[in-house]
Amino acid sequence: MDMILNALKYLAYVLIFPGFLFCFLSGLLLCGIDRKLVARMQKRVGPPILQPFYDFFKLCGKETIVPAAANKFMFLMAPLLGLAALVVLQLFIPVFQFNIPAFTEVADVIVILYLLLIPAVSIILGGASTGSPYAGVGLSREMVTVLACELPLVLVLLSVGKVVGASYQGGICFSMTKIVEYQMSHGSLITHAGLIPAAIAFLLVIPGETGNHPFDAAEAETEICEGMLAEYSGAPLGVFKLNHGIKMLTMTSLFVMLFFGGLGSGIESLVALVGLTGTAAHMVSVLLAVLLLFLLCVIVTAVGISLVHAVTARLKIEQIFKYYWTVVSGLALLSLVLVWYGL
Amino acid sequence: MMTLNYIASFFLIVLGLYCIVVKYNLVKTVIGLSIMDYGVNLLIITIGYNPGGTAPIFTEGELQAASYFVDPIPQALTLTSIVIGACVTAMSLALVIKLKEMYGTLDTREIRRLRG
Amino acid sequence: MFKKLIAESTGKSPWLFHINAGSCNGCDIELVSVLTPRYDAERLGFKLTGSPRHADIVVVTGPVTQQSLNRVLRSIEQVPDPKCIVTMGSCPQSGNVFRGSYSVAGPLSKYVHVDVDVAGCTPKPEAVIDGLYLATQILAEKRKEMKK
Amino acid sequence: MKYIDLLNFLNPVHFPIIAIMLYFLGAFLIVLFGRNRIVRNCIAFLATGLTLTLLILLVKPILIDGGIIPYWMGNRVPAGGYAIGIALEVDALSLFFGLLVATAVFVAILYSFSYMSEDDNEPQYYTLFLMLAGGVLGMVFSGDLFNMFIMVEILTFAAVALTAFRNRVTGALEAAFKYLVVGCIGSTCILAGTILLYQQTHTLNLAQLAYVIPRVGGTNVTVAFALLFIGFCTKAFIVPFHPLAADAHGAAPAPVSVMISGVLTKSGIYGIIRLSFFLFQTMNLGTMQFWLVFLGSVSMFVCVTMALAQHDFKRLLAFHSISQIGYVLTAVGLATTLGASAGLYHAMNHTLFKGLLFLTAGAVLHETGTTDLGKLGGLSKKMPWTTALFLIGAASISGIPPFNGFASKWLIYQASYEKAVETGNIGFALVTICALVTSTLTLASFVKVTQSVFFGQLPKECENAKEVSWGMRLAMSILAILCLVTGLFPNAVQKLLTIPAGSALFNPNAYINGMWQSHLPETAAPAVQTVGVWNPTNWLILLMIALLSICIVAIASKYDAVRENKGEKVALKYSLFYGGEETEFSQVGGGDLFWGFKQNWRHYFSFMHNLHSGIVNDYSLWAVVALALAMVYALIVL
Amino acid sequence: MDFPFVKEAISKLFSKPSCEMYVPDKTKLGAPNYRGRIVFHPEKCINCMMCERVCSGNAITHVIEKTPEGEDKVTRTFYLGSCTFCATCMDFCGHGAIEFTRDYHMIATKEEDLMVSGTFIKKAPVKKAPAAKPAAPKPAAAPAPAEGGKVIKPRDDGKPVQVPSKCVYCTICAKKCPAGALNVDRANKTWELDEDLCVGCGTCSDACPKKAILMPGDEPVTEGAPAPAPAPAPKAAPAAAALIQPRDDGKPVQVPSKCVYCTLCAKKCPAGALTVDRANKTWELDEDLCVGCGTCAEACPKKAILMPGDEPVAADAPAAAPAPKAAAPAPAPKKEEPAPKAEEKPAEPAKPVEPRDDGRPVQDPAKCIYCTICARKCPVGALTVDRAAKTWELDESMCIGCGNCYEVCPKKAILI
Repeated sequence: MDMILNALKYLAYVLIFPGFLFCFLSGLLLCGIDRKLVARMQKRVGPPILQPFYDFFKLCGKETIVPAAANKFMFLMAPLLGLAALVVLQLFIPVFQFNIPAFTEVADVIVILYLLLIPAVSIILGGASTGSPYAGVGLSREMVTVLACELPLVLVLLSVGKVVGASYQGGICFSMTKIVEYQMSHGSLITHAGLIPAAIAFLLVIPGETGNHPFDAAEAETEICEGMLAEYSGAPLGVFKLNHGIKMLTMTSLFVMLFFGGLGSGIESLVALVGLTGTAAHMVSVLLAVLLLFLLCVIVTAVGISLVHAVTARLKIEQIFKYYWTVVSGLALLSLVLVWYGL
Repeated sequence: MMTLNYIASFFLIVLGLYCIVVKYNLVKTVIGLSIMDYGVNLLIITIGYNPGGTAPIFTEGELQAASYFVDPIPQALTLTSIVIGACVTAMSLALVIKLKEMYGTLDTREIRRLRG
Repeated sequence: MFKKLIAESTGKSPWLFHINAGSCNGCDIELVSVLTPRYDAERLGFKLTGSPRHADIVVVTGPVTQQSLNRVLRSIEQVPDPKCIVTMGSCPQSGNVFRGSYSVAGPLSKYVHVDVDVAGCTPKPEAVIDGLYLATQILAEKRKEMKK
Repeated sequence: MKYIDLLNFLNPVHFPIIAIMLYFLGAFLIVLFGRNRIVRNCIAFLATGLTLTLLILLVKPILIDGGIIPYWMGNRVPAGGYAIGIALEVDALSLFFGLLVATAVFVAILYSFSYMSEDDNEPQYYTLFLMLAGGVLGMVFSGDLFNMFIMVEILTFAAVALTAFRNRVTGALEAAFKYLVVGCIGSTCILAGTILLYQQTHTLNLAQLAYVIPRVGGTNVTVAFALLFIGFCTKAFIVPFHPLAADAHGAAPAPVSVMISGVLTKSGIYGIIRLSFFLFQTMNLGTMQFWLVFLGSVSMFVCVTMALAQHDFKRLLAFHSISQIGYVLTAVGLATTLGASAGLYHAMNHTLFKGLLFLTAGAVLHETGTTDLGKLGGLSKKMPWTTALFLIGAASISGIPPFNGFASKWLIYQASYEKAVETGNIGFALVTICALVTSTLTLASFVKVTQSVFFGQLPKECENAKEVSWGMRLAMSILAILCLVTGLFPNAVQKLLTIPAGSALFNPNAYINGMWQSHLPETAAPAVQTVGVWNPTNWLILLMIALLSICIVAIASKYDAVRENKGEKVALKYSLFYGGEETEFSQVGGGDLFWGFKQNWRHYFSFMHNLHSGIVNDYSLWAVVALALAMVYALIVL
Repeated sequence: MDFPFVKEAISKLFSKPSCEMYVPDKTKLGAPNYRGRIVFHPEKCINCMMCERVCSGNAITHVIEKTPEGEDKVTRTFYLGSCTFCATCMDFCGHGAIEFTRDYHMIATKEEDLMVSGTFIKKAPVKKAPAAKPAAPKPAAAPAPAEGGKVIKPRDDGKPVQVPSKCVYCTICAKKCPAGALNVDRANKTWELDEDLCVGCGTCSDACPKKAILMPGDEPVTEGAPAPAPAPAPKAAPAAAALIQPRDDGKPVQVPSKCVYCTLCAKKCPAGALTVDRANKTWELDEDLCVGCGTCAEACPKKAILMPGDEPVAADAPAAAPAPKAAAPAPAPKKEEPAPKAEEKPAEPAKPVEPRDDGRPVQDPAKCIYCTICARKCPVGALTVDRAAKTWELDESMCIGCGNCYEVCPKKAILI
């Protein structure tokens, strides 16, 4: 009986709260907020905030055409695989001090770094399975973008691991839970002088990793017909758009947890101050933590994605690569060196 | 006298390597391999040689603690090594014949379809 | 509920695919101007897509030249249902000043069913918004019919 | 001498020699009775299968119980402190490599049955193949430096002959010749090193050498170390010997490629480990660690970039092979237990996934007659099994969870970064970064292969391709399943295989004791502890739950209600979108991909392209220069 | 890499969007002078086909049905889906039957929605002409021609008739004829009408500077009477000795004191008989070429050209005396008075209008004749000129300062 209840509980975790439903709602909402913000920054009114939801449901209602040249199974499964991988990935990212140990202890930051490849691989496979030449060009660019983002991301994570590891045995620490724990007691990592360049670098990596403007050469709709998505229609396309939204959520919440993880430390005492105790207090503080996380995600989106989108024009693919491997990696490397020599 | 042997073997090895590196003819490359092999063989024999030692062939009871003889192990090794050297030469010459058939030349600078 | 959501959303997120069938570029520029901050069609959910597979509304400009005819028809055919075809400007509706030229394959309506004509040479951006708006309504209806 | 008890064969003590002899016996029998196809296949199957079984039976006493099996040929037990006879000694490390060899050989033989069925001279092929296998196994089990040399020569000859086996293929002879020349330089180095050691120590037994050398020292020994090191590097194709591997793989039949990459390179790695951890016990010196880690990092990076620039399937795989060997060398060179076990883990994974990839490449070659990325495309519809298996292999090698490549690479990152933090040396952190970036570059080049060979458009020439036979599929599937299993249960694999083998590296005295029944103090290797957390099974269960539930939701909402093309002729609606153009052949693949990356690195790439000139003299020169450098370095630091 | 516009983007985030929140609205109209949906006034149409001929998009078609009475029932259709909205048809329509509205809502789901059509019954030539219209004016006009010799009556089939006595064979009518039905030879003084081609549109009559073409409905003219003009001549004679008399051979005379050498006359002269040099202030008439059509006199903004029938003008001073007869005497004489010594110099307006410094045009009300040319030529439709109300308005928000109006203004009444 207990086991069944437990199983149901974990199923609920996967499907509802940090899992699928939450990802679906907040991912698309984040996407909508981003679109709205970009529009406002360009002095436009912009679409309604719920526009991504409309888009998603509309696409669900459309006909799904499988091109004759495509590999049907791969074509249909690729978006679902990406979605599942992203949902599971989101489970691994703790919400401040509130995490589900069974999930967050499964993986560390390096693992998350690799799990982030799965959605990219899924979109690449999906695109490639159609055999479209646009997909060919698109996947090549997507891969180069992933490659470009990898180096700075690695450097940032290594710097973080070094800083946090100082208080743990072994000298390095990549566990997400421990990183957040460390911030609870030592203050957010952003206050660590040596990590400020790393935080900036990570912020700059976010749009590249999510494939947002101006690093969306892989899905340039005006030149290569949205690249890998060129042959997708209907619901699978909708799922890919959903994946994009969830990836934004994942990247931004990863950023928040890595650099602002200490902000949630006050929540529990705040709730206690109000006078709540027991389960109710826990529920309320979790709710507050989620809200805080989402708010921070929105702010990170506004700064890291929307602002960058609004003020730049799309880069060419070799410029993206050059940019990430020089400017952003330089920042991250600076951070690593600073951290290494004790700043 | 032993020093001369060492110098000679070193000279042979270097000569073989020089031949392999500098000569652009396949047959000369094979010759270089052989020379290098001989150099090593000479080295082995020299190492096993004890000045004034007898041949390490004894019948039962002949062998005494004071017997002064040449180390037999390097000689055994040399035999093996010579056999292997002959194999190398045979095999590479077979390949050279086939290469000449296929490419029509023995110049290594023209036998470079696999590159980059 | 899912079906209701779909029905609700169909009219709210029309994505455009723009085909230039030999246009003089006048209409093309006006179509883009619809998306500029002044008119900002995105606030109505309009979005230009790069691939016909993503589109709901196909906007055709230009007199459909012989060279472009097959390509236009192929692209239109590849749009998933429900779809809506909008001709923009006089050219695709009649050939306009190019009518009767040996290189013009004639009005688009000869080949496919055209849902909305937006007349003008070129139409004002406002008129384009009018036409696209009408197209979204047609789209929602088509979606209902498709369900049946 | 002794009454031979038939039952005595069942004593595990005899298993190693029986295993080696089975291969050679098989080779011999095939020469005799190999005319008949069935007989030939049976002999090959039995020889390889039995060997594998025997080695698996050895897992219990050696890997789990930590025993060491010495074996003196002809029961010539050493007397008077000198080992004259030929000896085998199987410790955890040897057995680990032996298992890899046996598995790879078994699978490759299974694959060969159908793959090679259209070639002439089949008996010779199997003979050479089993000779190669026996050579490697003999080298790995050998307890004698000179025997190692003999086995190295046997395997080099067999490999050269197998490379040139399909001599009508472009470049086969050329590759074989280059391999022969540079390989002989390497063998000669090993021989010269052996003899220099003999001069100093008057013994060839590995255990005795391991005991004597640290106590003797001297210039001769140092020079011998450099010679042996370069010799084994030649066998492992470490940079600067990597062009040989690339050439050989490109021309050799697929199962031979599996042998060269999965088995032959391992023998080189084994040699390097034996040399530096046991014979010379140099691995606690920071300078030697630097040397190995530097070579490994350079190998992994240079080869992966070279692979990106390739446009031949097998040649690309060959460069990747060396890149992965670079990982192994780097990890082993860290000289921590974690590093060593991670390195060995990766060596195992490398055998599995690289074997799988070479087999799929062979399947493609078998069906289409080419491996040129520019001429292939769209095979996923024709060869779905091969495609799926290839994707598993590609995911493994690129380190996509939950396949095995990730598990071992992840350990390598941990090990190198831990080492970096431990020593405070930022150089090791750079190694971590290099390894991580290399991993992504690997993914990139496999995306390139995926797109160029299996996806994209089907060229006219490939339209007759069909799925390969069951035999080949079976062989590939075995490796694919092993890839998944070793990736899903990294803890079990570590506990069972790699940690015992890795710990053996730090306990050379046990090796000496095992051989000589001496009682040197044994040092227990420090326990392996990882700071990271990664539990692929849990992750996979979560992923499966998520995927399943998403699929259920999707199917419930008619996600799979798709429109498909009915009938033979492709309707307009289902043809691809070419910007409105009619269907035309416009495959994007081969060298055209990753322009954005190559553009930024164009000087590097053109430099590398010019460097790999394809002239045998140049490669020999590299070997000589490497030898000189190694000698100078060894003389300076040792 | 740098990110420009960051500041701008953030400031825009907190400012009002610049969108026109346009939602489909049938009542909205385009900008002034926007050429939108065509409105056809069938009652004004005379079926001259001019519009169809000039239409580049073949958007205008017609169907003719015979009514039981034998009349032509013409249905003219404008297909907006083929229209380029160039307004050439409107310009060419002599009768204002085509109108472009500011309605841009030309959205249709069916082709028929884009059709603008009108049906009218073309006046049957036999019955209508004598019966309906000319009947009334005829008695009134009758007395005049009675005195003369031959009375030339308008034809009753809707086609033009020449009044040879008035005609100066300037060929303008032939040039304007949309159907090319007129053939005028100036040298031989012939005027021929190709009856088959003529559609009876009346363009020639409208264009004739001498009113020498009669259309149905016009009053008949008595041939031979040399126009009623000569009569006033003696009346003006005693005014001054040094008068410049109009010539009596029907050709123009310049009044140098008034002439500003604007070359307008030369430009307007259909025969190209005038050569005016603004720099050297010369005005020359090629007597051989001149057809005496009087276009120059009409075109002259200063009334500095006298035609037969005009009153003589004092050579040196702009006489105040002829005021009573002068066409537009009001502003000019007043300004001339204080500066009589300025013999050659044309009058400058007393209160000069300063050009604006923002590149936009300014009207000089004194010069403006409200001809609307500027409004029509304005590429952005920034000008609104009403001839009847004599208003000239500039929409500053639309004006782009191109100077087109300045260039086209015949009166140079626009300053830039």
